[in-house]
Amino acid sequence: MANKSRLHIPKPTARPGDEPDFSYLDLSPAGSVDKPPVASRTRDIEYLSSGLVRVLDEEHHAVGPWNPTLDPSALQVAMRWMMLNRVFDQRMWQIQRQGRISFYMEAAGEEAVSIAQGMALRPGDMCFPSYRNQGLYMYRGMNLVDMMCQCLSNTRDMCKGRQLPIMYHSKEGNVFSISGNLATQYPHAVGWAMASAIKGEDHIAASWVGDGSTAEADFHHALTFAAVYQAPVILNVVNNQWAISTFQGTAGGERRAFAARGLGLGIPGIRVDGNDLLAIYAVTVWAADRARRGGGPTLIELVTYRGGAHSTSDDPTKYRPKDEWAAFPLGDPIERLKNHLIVEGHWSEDKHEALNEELKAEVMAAWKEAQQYGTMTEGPFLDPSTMFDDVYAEPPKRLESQRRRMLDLEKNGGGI
Amino acid sequence: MANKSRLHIPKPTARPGDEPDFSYLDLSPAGSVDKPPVASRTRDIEYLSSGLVRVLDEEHHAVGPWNPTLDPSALQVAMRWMMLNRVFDQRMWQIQRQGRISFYMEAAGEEAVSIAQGMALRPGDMCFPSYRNQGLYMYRGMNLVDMMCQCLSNTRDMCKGRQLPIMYHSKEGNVFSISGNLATQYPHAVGWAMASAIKGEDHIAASWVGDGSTAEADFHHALTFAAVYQAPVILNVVNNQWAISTFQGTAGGERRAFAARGLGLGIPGIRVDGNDLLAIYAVTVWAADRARRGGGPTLIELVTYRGGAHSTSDDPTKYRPKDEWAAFPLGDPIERLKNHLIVEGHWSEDKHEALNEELKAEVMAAWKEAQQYGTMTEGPFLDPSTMFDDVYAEPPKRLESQRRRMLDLEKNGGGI
Amino acid sequence: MAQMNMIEAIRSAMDVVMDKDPNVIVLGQDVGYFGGVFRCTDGLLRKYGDHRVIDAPIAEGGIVGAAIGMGLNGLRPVAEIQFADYIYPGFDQVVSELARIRYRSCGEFWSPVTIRTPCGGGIRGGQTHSQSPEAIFTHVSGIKTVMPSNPYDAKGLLIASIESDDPIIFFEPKRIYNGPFDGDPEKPAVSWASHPKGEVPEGYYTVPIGKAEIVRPGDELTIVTYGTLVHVAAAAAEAVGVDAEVIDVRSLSPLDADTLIESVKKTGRCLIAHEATRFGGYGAELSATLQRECFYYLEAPIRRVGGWDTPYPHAFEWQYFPGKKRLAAGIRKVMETAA
Amino acid sequence: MAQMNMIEAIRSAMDVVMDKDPNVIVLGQDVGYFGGVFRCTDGLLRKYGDHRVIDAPIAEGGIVGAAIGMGLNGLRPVAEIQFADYIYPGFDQVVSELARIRYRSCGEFWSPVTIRTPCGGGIRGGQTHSQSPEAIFTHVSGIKTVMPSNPYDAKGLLIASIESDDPIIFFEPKRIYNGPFDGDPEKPAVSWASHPKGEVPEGYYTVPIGKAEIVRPGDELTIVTYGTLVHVAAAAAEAVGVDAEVIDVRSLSPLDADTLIESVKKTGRCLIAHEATRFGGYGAELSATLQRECFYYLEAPIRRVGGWDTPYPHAFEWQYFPGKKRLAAGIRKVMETAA
Ligand SMILES: Cc1ncc(C[n+]2csc(CCOP(=O)(O)OP(=O)(O)O)c2C)c(N)n1
Ligand SMILES: Cc1ncc(C[n+]2csc(CCOP(=O)(O)OP(=O)(O)O)c2C)c(N)n1
Ligand SMILES: [Mg+2]
Ligand SMILES: [Mg+2]
Repeated sequence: MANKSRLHIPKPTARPGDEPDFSYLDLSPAGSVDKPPVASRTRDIEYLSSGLVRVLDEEHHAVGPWNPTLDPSALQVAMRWMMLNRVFDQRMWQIQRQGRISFYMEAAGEEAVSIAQGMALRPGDMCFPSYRNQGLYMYRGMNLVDMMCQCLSNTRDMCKGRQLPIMYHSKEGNVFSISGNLATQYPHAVGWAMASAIKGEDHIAASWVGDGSTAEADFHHALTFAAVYQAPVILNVVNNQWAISTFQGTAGGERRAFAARGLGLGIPGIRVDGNDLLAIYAVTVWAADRARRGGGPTLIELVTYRGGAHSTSDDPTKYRPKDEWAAFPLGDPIERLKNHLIVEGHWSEDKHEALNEELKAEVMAAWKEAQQYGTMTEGPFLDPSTMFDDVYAEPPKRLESQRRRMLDLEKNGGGI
Repeated sequence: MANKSRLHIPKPTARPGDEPDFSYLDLSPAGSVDKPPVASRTRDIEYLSSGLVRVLDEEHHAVGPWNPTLDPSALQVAMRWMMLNRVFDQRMWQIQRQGRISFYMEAAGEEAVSIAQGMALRPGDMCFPSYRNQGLYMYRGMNLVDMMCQCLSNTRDMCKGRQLPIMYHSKEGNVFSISGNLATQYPHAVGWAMASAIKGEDHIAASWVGDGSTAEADFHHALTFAAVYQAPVILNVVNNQWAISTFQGTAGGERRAFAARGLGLGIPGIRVDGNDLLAIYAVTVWAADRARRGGGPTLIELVTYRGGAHSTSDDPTKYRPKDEWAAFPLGDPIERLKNHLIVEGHWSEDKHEALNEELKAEVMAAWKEAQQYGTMTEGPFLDPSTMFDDVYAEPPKRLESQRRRMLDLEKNGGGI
Repeated sequence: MAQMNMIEAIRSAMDVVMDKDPNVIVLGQDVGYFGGVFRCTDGLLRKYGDHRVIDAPIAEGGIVGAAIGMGLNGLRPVAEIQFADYIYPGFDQVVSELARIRYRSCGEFWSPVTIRTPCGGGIRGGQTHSQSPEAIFTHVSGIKTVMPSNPYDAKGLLIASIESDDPIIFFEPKRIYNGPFDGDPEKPAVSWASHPKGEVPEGYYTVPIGKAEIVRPGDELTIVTYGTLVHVAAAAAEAVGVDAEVIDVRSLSPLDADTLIESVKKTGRCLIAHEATRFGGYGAELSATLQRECFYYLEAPIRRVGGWDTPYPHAFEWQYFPGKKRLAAGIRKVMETAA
Repeated sequence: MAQMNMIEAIRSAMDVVMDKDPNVIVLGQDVGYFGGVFRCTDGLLRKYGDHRVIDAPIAEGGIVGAAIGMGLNGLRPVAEIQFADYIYPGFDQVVSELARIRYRSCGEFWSPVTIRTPCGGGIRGGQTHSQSPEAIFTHVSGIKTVMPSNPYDAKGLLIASIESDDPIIFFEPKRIYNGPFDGDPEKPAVSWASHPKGEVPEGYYTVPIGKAEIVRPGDELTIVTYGTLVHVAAAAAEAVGVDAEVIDVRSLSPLDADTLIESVKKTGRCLIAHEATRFGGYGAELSATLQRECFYYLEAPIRRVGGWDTPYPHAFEWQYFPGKKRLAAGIRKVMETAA
């Protein structure tokens, strides 16, 4: 402790030019964190918020009490989804770079979050994702062509050109619509879960925010309401170490893990290896089970790394070492599951490579198809006057007259 | 744990007609909580957030490591301030009931908070109080006549008739202006403290909110910023068990003490007997010392009871047992200090009674004087056109013309 | 028919819809056991239970956010914000979410939340218990804004609001909860019993959103107003002795421009009055629309009377409040001007 | 004199004031090491250190709240809100605190915070990176609202804002950060180098708050506008071939009504244009004021052109944006009408 009051300015361990340094991360070996009964009291399971639940060990074996012992076939399916997520992102990123869509955000390095949690939830459960959960939409049935059409704002765009690329929504898949404003979905999830309990249904809700977004008011609102009403909800913090240019310490992560944020309200927290699909699956099943049995909310912190840029508008080489991802001690979720399946004898490098090519082809085929519904430069084009739809269920008259004026103006330059 | 998800509705242990029941309160005996060095790491002093720091024991002796061993004379002075706070409130309450001021809020049962913390802070430290901290204004030099004139909105009103009664401010005393919007002062305190550190000064800031107000966004903003920048600030939660008609459980206090709210951010929390002036003084000095030495923020929960109605607009018999205060296990702060001084031989019932009468007279005299500056019904009256002052440092022209129109209208009913 | 004040009418609206539709739930600060600081939800908890009448933490953003989530899951939440001045902490959820979910999801997701909140001054509430922030909400596409001026409309509009699939901010002018108010605080309080709109059916009915009402027909001047000032305007017109047509806008957005335009075309003169701060207030929108549509009919400039462009001061609320005197002066100004 | 774009001019303003006054500090998301997502604070951290250029957590309410506290302790904070669309989570601190502290404490306490925030569309940002919420702030007594339309004004007004003891919301129309824009997205981008207002002194100067500027004198019609639309309006007038007087309001509150009134009295016709949603927009205030003051001079109704009353759609921003074509149509309408 210094001898006078001072302003502490959180600083990441490495900036461009520095050696990556993840020594600040508390890691526990795979299998070392106990798995308590779902019915445990919060105060008895505080250790879950400071340890790190991991299943895959250094030798790629699945070990310890949290091992969900999933079928190899289920893991192969999971593998496929994670790879698809990555291949899709890579393709879309290129497409943005070619100027064919206006914007994109990738989930590189975080694919296990969406896929493992998608697997652990039931179809009737409702998801309130962040913009980096595209894997959830995929896993819950949205097809690639639809996703691409959204990014293209074309005639098949589910958002009718209204939203930025990646801001999907899926009523059918029970995945909510993405907002531009960070963390606003968090209290929605809690309210949805409260309604589920009010109606006596056993569906639960889940939501995701990034480490940076935990500073927003809605994070607090959601935790408070979840704790007060013991809402059946899973609140996930995807700690990928970075917001845009600021690291997780700027969001208050320097002294205590994000998993501990709900403890003061009596919400149990679990810190999990966010690149270990098995561990994520296991803790999510645990939390879902707890919620469904009336045990209330759980906060899960998924420790991972944002492998790519924040978005296509960002250049991370300006603020972090180029090779930081490679040095991240929890590795890459796809590599880790691949190695596990290989050591267990259920996968091979060849199969992996073949699957990768197959997925690339699938994505390319989807892209071909998607473009038939229109691109930014070539038709068919959406009717711009659809922009006046859905502002209201029962629109005011002035919107109709504005629509007419717009059409008029498009046609002959008259009227205002 | 139930077998299906369900909505939990927090319920107070007693409603009107029920026996008061404070069994939910975790109490530790006086002297039983260790006092750690100020330089301790947050993780080593988590116990402070669940225990209850108390100095005055059942026999009215001051015991244990937190005993600040204050001079009897200092305690007599403290006694006087607490009693003055109470006598003042009682008088003003009556005055409101007589319709001579529009509104009032009393601090009955919570006087130790303002007085003990006022004593523990230095004059250069800045206070951001809630509306129940009138004792702070008193202790920091505001005179009774000024306070009464504020409540009267008369010609000597520091607020020039703009603010509800009790919404004081004191630049000279370093006590900020009261806002109607709950908890907004919390981030101000943090920003003020950050500025102090930026300027290299060793003044600290302190702020107060109620248990109910912890649910507001600004509570979270303040904690986050305080933790991130290690601002030299003391954040106090006055847990007087009730918001308006909802009890502290509706704010999330059922499972864990409010003192624990900052632990997830690495902010140490201390839970203290809010009716024990010695204990409050001691923990505040500890936290102030820590802040001044660069140790950053501390969250203090003061466990007390709102002895009176929420405000003169409220009728607590509608929602809680009439005799709940009498059953509150931590008693009355004035009684407790009185008994302590008596057993230590520094006070007597007679002296107490005499002081009480003296204070009543002082308050009555102040009231007489205050009325000379005007009442709601009798002049002198403030010039209403002052309402156009201080909206801006450099007001837009339209305000001047509105002022003229208003005066014109008052005079001869012309112009708009 | 029953006699109701505005509080009773509002309570009755919630009661009627809750009885009819089990998905309607109420949440807010002190709305449950206590029945609301203005008693608008009194008795509802006992009748409908604590899963449908929910005491909320003091977090307006959380209340709106959770209500949105409930609405997404099939409920029809009625959220109370204790004072309109306290809606600001929930502003982001209102503007960025409640108003926008239907649009951004092309109608796949929407949440039919009604936010009830008491507004306006005249109860010595000082600057944070007196505001009328309606203008801020009328500018936001995707939400509707309603403000009744009497018990009959309050009940009918509230039922319509709760049943509407659009999100609605329902402002309740608290000065007239207990009786109409002509702007003179010195006069003894009047109850709704003597007012025709204090007659309120016990059962179900609606007043359509988007319809203004001519509360006093007249030929010489149109006064466009809403909330408490409807009563003040009528009294001021009476006092000045002008044959004014007083229109209660009721639904600020959507606005029933036709009714207003027709009247102004007829009278050729228009005064707009509201309690909110004038600069950038809702009256500006009314004025802009009416001057454009009625330009060739206007015999004098449209004028606005509003609260001064200052916060609402506690001790000087009657100097701040645009009362009878100020409205009368406004009327005279609009009438005096030669065409 | 130097050539600067608006980003450089804004950065230069902060640099100049920070150099002059050690109490000026900058805080916001990504403003420090990174230099801001629009690069407006680039280099300031290196020059002034991490106690004066502070990367903040992602909590707009916290940023405004902490800035207020700093201001109360003698600093002069310049807070950046990354997009104007994200100011809503901090709305309560702006309206209930920043705007009101001086008033409620009768001048004993005040906090001279300047909030800088990029607004407006035209960069394919979709509905939450394109909003122009200025009207909401102009209605709030106690704060001032400024929006420059070029580098010279941006620097001079920002310095004046930071030095002002009043709290100011400083909107930066991001579409013209890099160059003026006449409303035609098909045309190649133009840089500020070719524009007279791209000439910006390196050192200290101010442009006074509360003064509009006639950017193009004319006799037939007054176009009142601000921000990006200043350039669009000038181009539209050119295209239509009308001798329009284009006025850049610059300071929305306080409003320099005199300059506007004088012009409208002279031309007898007025078009108001802004990018924000029209209903309840700031244009309504302009229209209401101008019709009242210029009633007897007006030869045609005042018209407003604005964004449609919908959210700002990503793919149709050029249909949403009130571009040259829409302004031209507006001009024609105002001109056509017989007096
Ligand atoms: C209310 C609000 N403030 C600021 C932003 C701008 N913004 C978009 S993403 C982002 C960083 C978020 O970081 P994090 O929560 O860690 O999520 P990640 O991108 O790492 O997944 C910021 C500041 C925003 N979208 N909304
Ligand atoms: C933003 C806001 N929401 C609601 C209110 C209305 N209100 C005033 S005091 C109060 C209860 C506060 O309870 P608590 O924080 O426990 O403080 P206490 O009165 O017990 O000291 C409420 C709901 C308010 N003033 N501001
Ligand atoms: Mg992140
Ligand atoms: Mg309380």
